[in-house]
Amino acid sequence: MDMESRRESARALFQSMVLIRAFEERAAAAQAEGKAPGTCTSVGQEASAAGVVKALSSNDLILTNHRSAGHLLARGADPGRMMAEVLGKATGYCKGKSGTLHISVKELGVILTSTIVGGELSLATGVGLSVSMQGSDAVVACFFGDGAACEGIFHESLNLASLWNLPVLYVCENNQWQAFVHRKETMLADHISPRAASYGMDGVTVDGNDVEAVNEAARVAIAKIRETRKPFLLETYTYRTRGHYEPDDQTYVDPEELASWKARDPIASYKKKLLAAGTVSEADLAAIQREVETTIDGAFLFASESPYPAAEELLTDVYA
Amino acid sequence: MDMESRRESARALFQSMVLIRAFEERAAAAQAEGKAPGTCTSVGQEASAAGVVKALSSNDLILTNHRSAGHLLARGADPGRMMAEVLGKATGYCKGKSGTLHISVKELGVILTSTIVGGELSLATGVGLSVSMQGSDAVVACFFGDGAACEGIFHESLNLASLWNLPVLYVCENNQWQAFVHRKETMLADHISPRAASYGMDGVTVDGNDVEAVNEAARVAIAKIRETRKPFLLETYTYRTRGHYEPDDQTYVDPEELASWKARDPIASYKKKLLAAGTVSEADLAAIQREVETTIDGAFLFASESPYPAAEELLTDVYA
Amino acid sequence: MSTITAHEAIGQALAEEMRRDSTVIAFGEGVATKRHELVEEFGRARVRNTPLAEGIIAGTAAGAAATGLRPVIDLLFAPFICFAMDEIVNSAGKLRYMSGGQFSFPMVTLAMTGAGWGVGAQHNHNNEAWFVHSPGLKVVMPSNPADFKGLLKASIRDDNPVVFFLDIGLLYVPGEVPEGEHVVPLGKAAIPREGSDVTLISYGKTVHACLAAAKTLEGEGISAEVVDLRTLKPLDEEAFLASVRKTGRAVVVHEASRTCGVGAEVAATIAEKSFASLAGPVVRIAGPDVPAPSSYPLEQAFVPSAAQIVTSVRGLVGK
Amino acid sequence: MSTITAHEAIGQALAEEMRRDSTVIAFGEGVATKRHELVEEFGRARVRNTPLAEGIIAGTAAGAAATGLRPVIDLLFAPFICFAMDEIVNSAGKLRYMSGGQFSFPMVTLAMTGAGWGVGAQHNHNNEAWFVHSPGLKVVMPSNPADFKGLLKASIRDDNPVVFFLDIGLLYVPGEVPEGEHVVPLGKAAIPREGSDVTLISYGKTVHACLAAAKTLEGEGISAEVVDLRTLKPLDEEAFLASVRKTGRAVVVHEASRTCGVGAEVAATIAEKSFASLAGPVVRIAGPDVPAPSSYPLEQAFVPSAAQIVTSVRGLVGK
Ligand SMILES: Cc1ncc(C[n+]2csc(CCOP(=O)(O)OP(=O)(O)O)c2C)c(N)n1
Ligand SMILES: Cc1ncc(C[n+]2csc(CCOP(=O)(O)OP(=O)(O)O)c2C)c(N)n1
Ligand SMILES: [Mg+2]
Ligand SMILES: [Mg+2]
Repeated sequence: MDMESRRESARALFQSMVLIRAFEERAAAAQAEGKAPGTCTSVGQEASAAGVVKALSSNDLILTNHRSAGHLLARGADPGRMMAEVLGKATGYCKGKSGTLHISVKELGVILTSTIVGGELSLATGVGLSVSMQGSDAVVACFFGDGAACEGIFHESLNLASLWNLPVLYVCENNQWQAFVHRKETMLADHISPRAASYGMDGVTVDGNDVEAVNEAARVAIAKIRETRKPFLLETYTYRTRGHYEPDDQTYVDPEELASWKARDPIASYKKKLLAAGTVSEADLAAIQREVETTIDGAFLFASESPYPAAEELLTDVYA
Repeated sequence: MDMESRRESARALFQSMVLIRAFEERAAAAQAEGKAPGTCTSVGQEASAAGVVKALSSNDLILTNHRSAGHLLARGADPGRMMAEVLGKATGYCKGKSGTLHISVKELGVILTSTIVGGELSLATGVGLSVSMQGSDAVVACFFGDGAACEGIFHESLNLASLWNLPVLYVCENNQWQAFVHRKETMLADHISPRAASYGMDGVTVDGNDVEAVNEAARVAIAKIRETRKPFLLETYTYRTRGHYEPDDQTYVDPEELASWKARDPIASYKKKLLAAGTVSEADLAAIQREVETTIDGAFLFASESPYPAAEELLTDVYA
Repeated sequence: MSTITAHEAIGQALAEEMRRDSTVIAFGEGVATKRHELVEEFGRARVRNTPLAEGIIAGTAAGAAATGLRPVIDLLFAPFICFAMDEIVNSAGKLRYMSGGQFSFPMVTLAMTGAGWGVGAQHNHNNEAWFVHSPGLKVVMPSNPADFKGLLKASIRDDNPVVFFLDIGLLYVPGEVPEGEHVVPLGKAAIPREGSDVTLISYGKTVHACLAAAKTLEGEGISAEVVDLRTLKPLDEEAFLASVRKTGRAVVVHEASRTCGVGAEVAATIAEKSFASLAGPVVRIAGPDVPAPSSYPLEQAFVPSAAQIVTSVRGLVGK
Repeated sequence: MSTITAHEAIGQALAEEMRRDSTVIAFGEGVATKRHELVEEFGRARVRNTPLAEGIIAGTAAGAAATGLRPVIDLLFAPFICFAMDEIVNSAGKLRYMSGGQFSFPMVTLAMTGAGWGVGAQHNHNNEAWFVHSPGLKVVMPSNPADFKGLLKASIRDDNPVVFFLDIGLLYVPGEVPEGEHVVPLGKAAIPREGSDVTLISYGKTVHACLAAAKTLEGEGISAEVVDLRTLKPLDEEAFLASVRKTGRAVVVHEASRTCGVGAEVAATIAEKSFASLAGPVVRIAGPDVPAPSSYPLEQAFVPSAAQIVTSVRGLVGK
């Protein structure tokens, strides 16, 4: 990569993470002010979303879960329509019927978002099968948590994808938490990626707080999938630094552990790295930050002023 | 082991296998003659049942599945009451309400037999938890097939048992078939035992057609469980040489593969080995065989002459 | 017309629909083994055996359905659907609505159930009411080979998730089936016998008990109309309400357990929407609220019989 | 008596029963985190967090219940039970029968449901009718803090598998709860209000809509009796039949979808067993047959209201 494209890529990754952070913190603040229902944020994990999604091509598909704002925004979803969905408004991507936890945007290829933990794993094989039978070269990225990796459907999904050569990039965002249960209370090993071996699949763990490392690991994995049409398990090892669902006082969290991960904040670290390397200037980054703030202000205004769905909507979209 | 106890043990293992074979072939023949409903036999796999069950102590517990006659008989279940259950008679171990596929015998510690593939895996952790909380040193042997190892509950069960230090001996009888689907059509790897690593558990594969090897491997595994109170995965690699469920013409089976496994029949092989080593005499073995035939004749007669359950039984045993 | 079993009728429907539409695929535990004629015609990509894992079978179907394929999956016996409830109910049934209509799930789930095989409640559990009670699904349960074919073809063409129950006692009984294009629309009941004194409403195997009962009753001067629901969701209310408005009496019959079964819905609908026409209580004859036993005589006693229906109707008509 | 929320009443019931019987244990995703006072009193062996895996949580409970423990498990939201259907329905519900009575399954499964949280159909799905329709289970759904406590204590003591639904809209509403030993027997409905013109039958949150409607109706000179079913299986038929025999009119109300809901069973039972007393149709007011939406106004519109009940009763009574 030459300097200019490196700078472009860095800007995009940084902008994406900042946008995700700003969007989620605004949604959380709105909840605290009584202006929005609860929501799940991915604060602390932005590098995972931005790094992986930016490695995908536009015809690739994404399945995600309750903690999806990052994947959607990195993919280019409109923050206004997303915020409207969070608020249950008619202008939301799902007409307010989803609310915050299962936003799908079909036109962007972010499909079948589900808040059933493991739902995305159960559906990804079918999407992979469609893609593969249609002869498309698309890759299906399936995001899930360390909790989902405890569900039986994880086992079933990876086994089938491997057996049938389905082009699925499994991305386990191991954020150390399963709602109010620490990951260590749910499994003996620290990592999920070695489980890929049970299915004859390749698996790799990457530092989920280093956006460039994630991006690079995802690129390698995606290239491999395109070449071999076989699935791949990528684990992004990271940490959820806000609560599980707003509001959440996090009294169940070990403060030292939390502090140690906050010290490794993906946005702050990346900023430091970029400035140190001189890739981007401080002014540049500040401009991105300001632009994002403006975007989010606009998004929240749009969402707040949007109408709720009409009462008749209660009964529509049930059957095709 | 001295010569006499070796002889005793050999006789017991041989007798057990011969009894299982005779029982199942009689049940199958009765089906063919229209005297019994269908049944699942484990012909060709007797070494797995006899080898493992004979390694257990009397306070250990067993969970098994639809292919359970071997485990029950090796544990000392009465062939008459078992055959009565196969025929749906009131004298059966479950009063005819189970029929052939889910015979439990609580007084022998063979409990919660289920024909839902994976059912035994879902229940074994709870039994392990009881045993462990009661401070008993019992081990819970959980028999399941290679098919059950494809169900998500396999993953959930092994993970929890490992995490909670439950004394479960997982016995995967890998018989190369999942009803009418060859195991090779369901997974990339040949073996199940390496999957134990995903859960931080030990796993071992043993030749499931060699009854002494199975017995020895089970003894080692059980001793380890008693010592560490941790679960263990033992895979007995074998082959189901009869059909999945009587009647079954096995047209879907590769005749060469079938023939090659029949040539390794666990009973014939063991007989040859014992005679070659001079552990037991030909006459001895023939006597065992004759005795078993008499037992099975008696069992079938008992079952045939037993009454069906009374009509009122339809409504009993629903609630405690 | 040819005389074939329901099992064969299903094979015919599958083959015809796969020929007609290249997006139709079929998979499940043993589908390729049991339907090898489909493998021969359509190849191993469209007709597949799967690992033993109902959850991912159904999930794969839902994911594929939402992205351009029309999967037909075989989950074997109805109790095994327990391992696929999330995928069928929470995904296929709800994600259209939750996404504001962005996705549709044209998929068919086959499952056998009912008495006749003598293997007990973990194979025999008439749980169709669960799916009738779940939003976004359709539910079908035919009573004869022609309907097996025609309803399956309609189900495959439907853009919604259909749970299609095969009453095992009907699968190998032959009947007349039209060759080629024979599509029975979902949501339409049949009236296999007309009558004026009482309406017998049923589906699946017990339709035949109703028909037998109607015959016996005819000999006693009682004229019974028989309604075969065929589709359980959407229910053809108009069909059975019209019949009850005519006869003034209703007996609802099914093998599934009584409590909260489909018969409860039918009886409650009658009690609400055709109350004024009723000359007597709405009677339900259903399986007892117990797991299905294996033992042959108990298994048979579980199933509503023509004799029970006759006795009930006599009481109702006051003869 | 003290005034506490249903959430606290549940904690009280758990603590009292765990104190009383050392075989009572509790586990689930976050149980030890959320009920840390139980961890402190009873230790980490009896109160456990689990991996995120509903199937094995329920299976472990069933296996433990059959071998001497009395587990209470928390599956969080009712739709997540989809991952535990096999263990609850096929194992806990059937293995007693299938084994000829050799095992029993004293276990309680907790699950929240209902409108009030605004997160849509994958969290909010009133699927209690599935379990009412499944053999061998008991099903409970309380309407007030005292019953939450008393019914949970009875459920824990019961030797059968109980599925215990927590209507989320009720969990943080305070009410009077007796201290200590307060056990409400399973299978007994309550009559929180007596009346003579019409019977309103309900359970869970909509009991309060019925009570509010009854108050409004009183002002119009219509006397409504309210039956709170409390236990959905076994259903206290005698209680609501006796009431309907007295009033001659019945309106059945619940938030769960109408089709094949518990209301269908209640209405069908009335139409069959107290037909002669009926002065008019048996009316059902229930959630629509659609997935629960997230958006606040839609979510509210999903739930039966007192106003709807009032309008219905006016029509029924002919005023
Ligand atoms: C099947 C199911 N069980 C439980 C929940 C409740 N729940 C929502 S998110 C969550 C934690 C998920 O953990 P993980 O998969 O690691 O994802 P994370 O939230 O950490 O991103 C839980 C338990 C659910 N939505 N679905
Ligand atoms: C959940 C479930 N799915 C499918 C079946 C039907 N079935 C019964 S046995 C069997 C094959 C099981 O294979 P495996 O676990 O390897 O055991 P084996 O029969 O080979 O001993 C199948 C598919 C079932 N009983 N339960
Ligand atoms: Mg997590
Ligand atoms: Mg096998």
